Amino acid sequence: MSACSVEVDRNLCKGCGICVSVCPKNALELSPNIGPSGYRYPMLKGECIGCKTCTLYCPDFAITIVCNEGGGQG
Amino acid sequence: MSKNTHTQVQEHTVAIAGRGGQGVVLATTLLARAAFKKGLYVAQLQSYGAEVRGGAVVAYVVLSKQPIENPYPENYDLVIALHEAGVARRRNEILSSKAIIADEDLVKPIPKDNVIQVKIVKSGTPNMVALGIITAFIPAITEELRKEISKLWNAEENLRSFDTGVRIGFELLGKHTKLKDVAESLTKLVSS
Amino acid sequence: MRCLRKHFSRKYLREEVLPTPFCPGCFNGVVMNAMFKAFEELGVERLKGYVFVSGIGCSSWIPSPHIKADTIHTLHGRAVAVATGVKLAKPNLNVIVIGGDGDLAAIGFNHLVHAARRNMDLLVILVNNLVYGMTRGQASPTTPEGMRTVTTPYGAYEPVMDVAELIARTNANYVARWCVVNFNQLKNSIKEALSKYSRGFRFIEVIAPCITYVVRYEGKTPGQKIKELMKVCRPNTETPYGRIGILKAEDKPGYLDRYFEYVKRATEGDKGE
Amino acid sequence: MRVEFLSGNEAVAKAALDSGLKFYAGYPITPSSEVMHYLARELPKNGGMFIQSEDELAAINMVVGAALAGVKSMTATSGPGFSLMQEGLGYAVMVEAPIVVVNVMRAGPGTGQATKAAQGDVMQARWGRHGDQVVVVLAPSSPQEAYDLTVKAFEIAWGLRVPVVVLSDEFVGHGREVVEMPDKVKEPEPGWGSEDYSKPPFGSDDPRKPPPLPPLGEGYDLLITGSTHDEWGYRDVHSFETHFKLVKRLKEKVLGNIEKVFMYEYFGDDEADILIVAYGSMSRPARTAVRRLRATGFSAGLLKLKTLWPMNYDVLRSYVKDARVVIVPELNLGQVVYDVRIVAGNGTVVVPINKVGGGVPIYACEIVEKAQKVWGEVLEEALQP
Repeated sequence: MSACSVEVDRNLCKGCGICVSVCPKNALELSPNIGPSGYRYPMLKGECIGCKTCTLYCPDFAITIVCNEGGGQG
Repeated sequence: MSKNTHTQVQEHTVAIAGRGGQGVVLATTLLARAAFKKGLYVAQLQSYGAEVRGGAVVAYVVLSKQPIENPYPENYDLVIALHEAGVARRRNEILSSKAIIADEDLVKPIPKDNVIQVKIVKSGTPNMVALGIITAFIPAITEELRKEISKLWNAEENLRSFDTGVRIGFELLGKHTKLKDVAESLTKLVSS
Repeated sequence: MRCLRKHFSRKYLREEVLPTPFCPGCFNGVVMNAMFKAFEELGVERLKGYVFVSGIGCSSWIPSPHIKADTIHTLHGRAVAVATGVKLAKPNLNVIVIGGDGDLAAIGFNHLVHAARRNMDLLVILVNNLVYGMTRGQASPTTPEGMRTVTTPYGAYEPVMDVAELIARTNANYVARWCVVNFNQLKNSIKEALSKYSRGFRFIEVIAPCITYVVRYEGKTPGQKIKELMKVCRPNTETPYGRIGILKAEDKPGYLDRYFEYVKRATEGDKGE
Repeated sequence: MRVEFLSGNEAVAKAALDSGLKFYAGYPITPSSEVMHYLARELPKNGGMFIQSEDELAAINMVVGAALAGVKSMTATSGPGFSLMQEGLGYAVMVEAPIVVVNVMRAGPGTGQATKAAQGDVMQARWGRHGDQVVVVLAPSSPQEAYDLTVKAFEIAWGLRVPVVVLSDEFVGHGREVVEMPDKVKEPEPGWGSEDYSKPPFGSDDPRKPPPLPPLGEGYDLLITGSTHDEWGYRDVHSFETHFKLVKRLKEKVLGNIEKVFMYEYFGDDEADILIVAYGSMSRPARTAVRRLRATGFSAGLLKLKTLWPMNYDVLRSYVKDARVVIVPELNLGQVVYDVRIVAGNGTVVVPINKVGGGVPIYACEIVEKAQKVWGEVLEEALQP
């Protein structure tokens, strides 16, 4: 199981896919479902290493990473 | 809401007409300031061109014992004309004035009996000579005016020209009875 | 159920105005993240004492209404002028201008270049999206030659204005240009411009191509464009967008330092004749 | 009491300093530059900021920025520069920035005659901006009034959070006269002295009461925008209600206080047959004309308007209604004469006297002659069978 999990504020996400493309581990994909904002949102498909690149590049302040050890938040 | 009565307003105007660079505006400003220091109400206005030197300039001072009602007189009590350009700019106002003392070299002859043509510009610094002539009509402000001129950077030369003007002014007053009325009304302003 | 954690930027934002009105994938949000990360790393938790001034355009909506601070949303092109007024009236405030290429490099360039010449104590962030995004993608002074827009339907033919280089040639203290993908460098630049170089005119240009009128017209997704920019925008190299990197970093006295020197002359005997 | 010999432009600058001016931005232009020259010398010595801006667009926007920061600020300009400032003035109306803009009028349009007096900017001062808005326009007739009305301009601007235009002209600005000034002027207070920062900064239940303006940098997280906004400053560029409410409030804020804003003087006979309506420099020969008319047996009066906008049409009507002849002398081709025509009834003949250019005033004798001529025509017509 991945050490870190991805939390997405589906009200803010606009499904642009930037997070998917900047993830160095290629661990994200867009959901097949439509979120409350009317867009597809990212989901974890592989292993998240907690680098938080996706949070820096998310233009809608929608994605956060939570890692078990240390309880890091970003 | 003010309800003034029909009181007569006594406002007298002295004008200098000339050309940019002759110091016309400066001269009227000094005259106004000196009269202000002697307790008079004054308004000093001018009309000049956009160019710093060379354009037509007419500047005048309205003098009164009361606050000035109207600083836009239709004609003047006394005009010193230093250059044709200035005369042309305000021809109607100047020609309907009570007394005109014009430079005999730079102003074209004006065939009217209240016009006296003498050498002004060639007698010294033109605006200072003009101020001197005016002072002969209001001797009470002479000292204040000398103080103002003393503050200028070339005070000595200016004062010399001013004194020349005063002399010319008194000579003219002695010779031409037409100027006496004007001198009397102007003198009355500061006498009491 | 556990509450959703909040993105780090959101402590600087007015929650009630989210989501932003920007297009999906708009790089404005990335620029905001870089700026907020800089504030976070500087230990600024609450933006009291900061005034954000912007003009008209998409990037001018970055501060207004999103940033939780004093924000002034001004006329098209006039942000630098209003910011100058604010800074001179209250010199202890930190005044930051955020604007686009149309706002700062076209209609407002006169103010920009004179503020730079004066070394006015402002931080100006130019979000260069290469077009007029808000008004449907017309060509701007920074539109690359050949690019088709609604006002250059046969390809842009006017030469491009290199804003950062121009400002670097003035008396400005600090000038840098980064692509939106140079996230850390951009963040560090903003940090530097608010700490190490905290006076005079500081100018940071961010290349952030308009997602709708540049990227979509190229047939690319935001993700693809980011990957492309990551290849192109190497720090300290020439790129199609000009030289990327810190073009200038000085700490000369700013406008206010000079003004107060001038005031000293005025109050200590100089008659001003 | 201080008594000095000052030009109108110097008087404006002095009044601004006395009112607490701490920020001036301006661009040189004839015939207003002396305001700037005076403040360039005095402001740095008095803890103020002076900046010569790159253009008039910058000047007015800097002044708005400084005003929003809570500082008394002003700019001065003339014709072409005033045109450039219109956008900024409209912005100041929208964000309710208390600024003072001095326009020393010269003959236009275009570059016109830079050194010659005119009164051609009345309509531009009133209506020069796009959209619905009200600014206050005051017109001084002498250096004395240039001082008095500039003090008043700051009082109104800060009292109502509205831009105030001081519409001077070249005669007033460059003419030098004796000016009497009080030793101390009370610094104008925001909201006429009552401000509650917990109230919304862009809304008010009482249309006559301007909203409070908290200064920048004090943690109020002000949201200021020139776009349509609600009472807390949130942009709303869609709804009819928000926009309508806002522009109506901005207008009513000024009109609701018209008794504080509208200033005039009357001189002459009660219910005069011949009324002269004049403003600014040309109200002075008009006064001489009224005096001369009365001395020759006419019933005459002068209504001198010190406020040109908003116009108090009730006051204007109350004077115009009794007159058979109304003369409106203006240094333009006719602008305030429209206001007189609006209120004049069928029995009143409205006659403009228009003259502009060359720095030539309208002389008192011209007003007298016109009045006598028109009066004669009116009598003749009345006597016809």
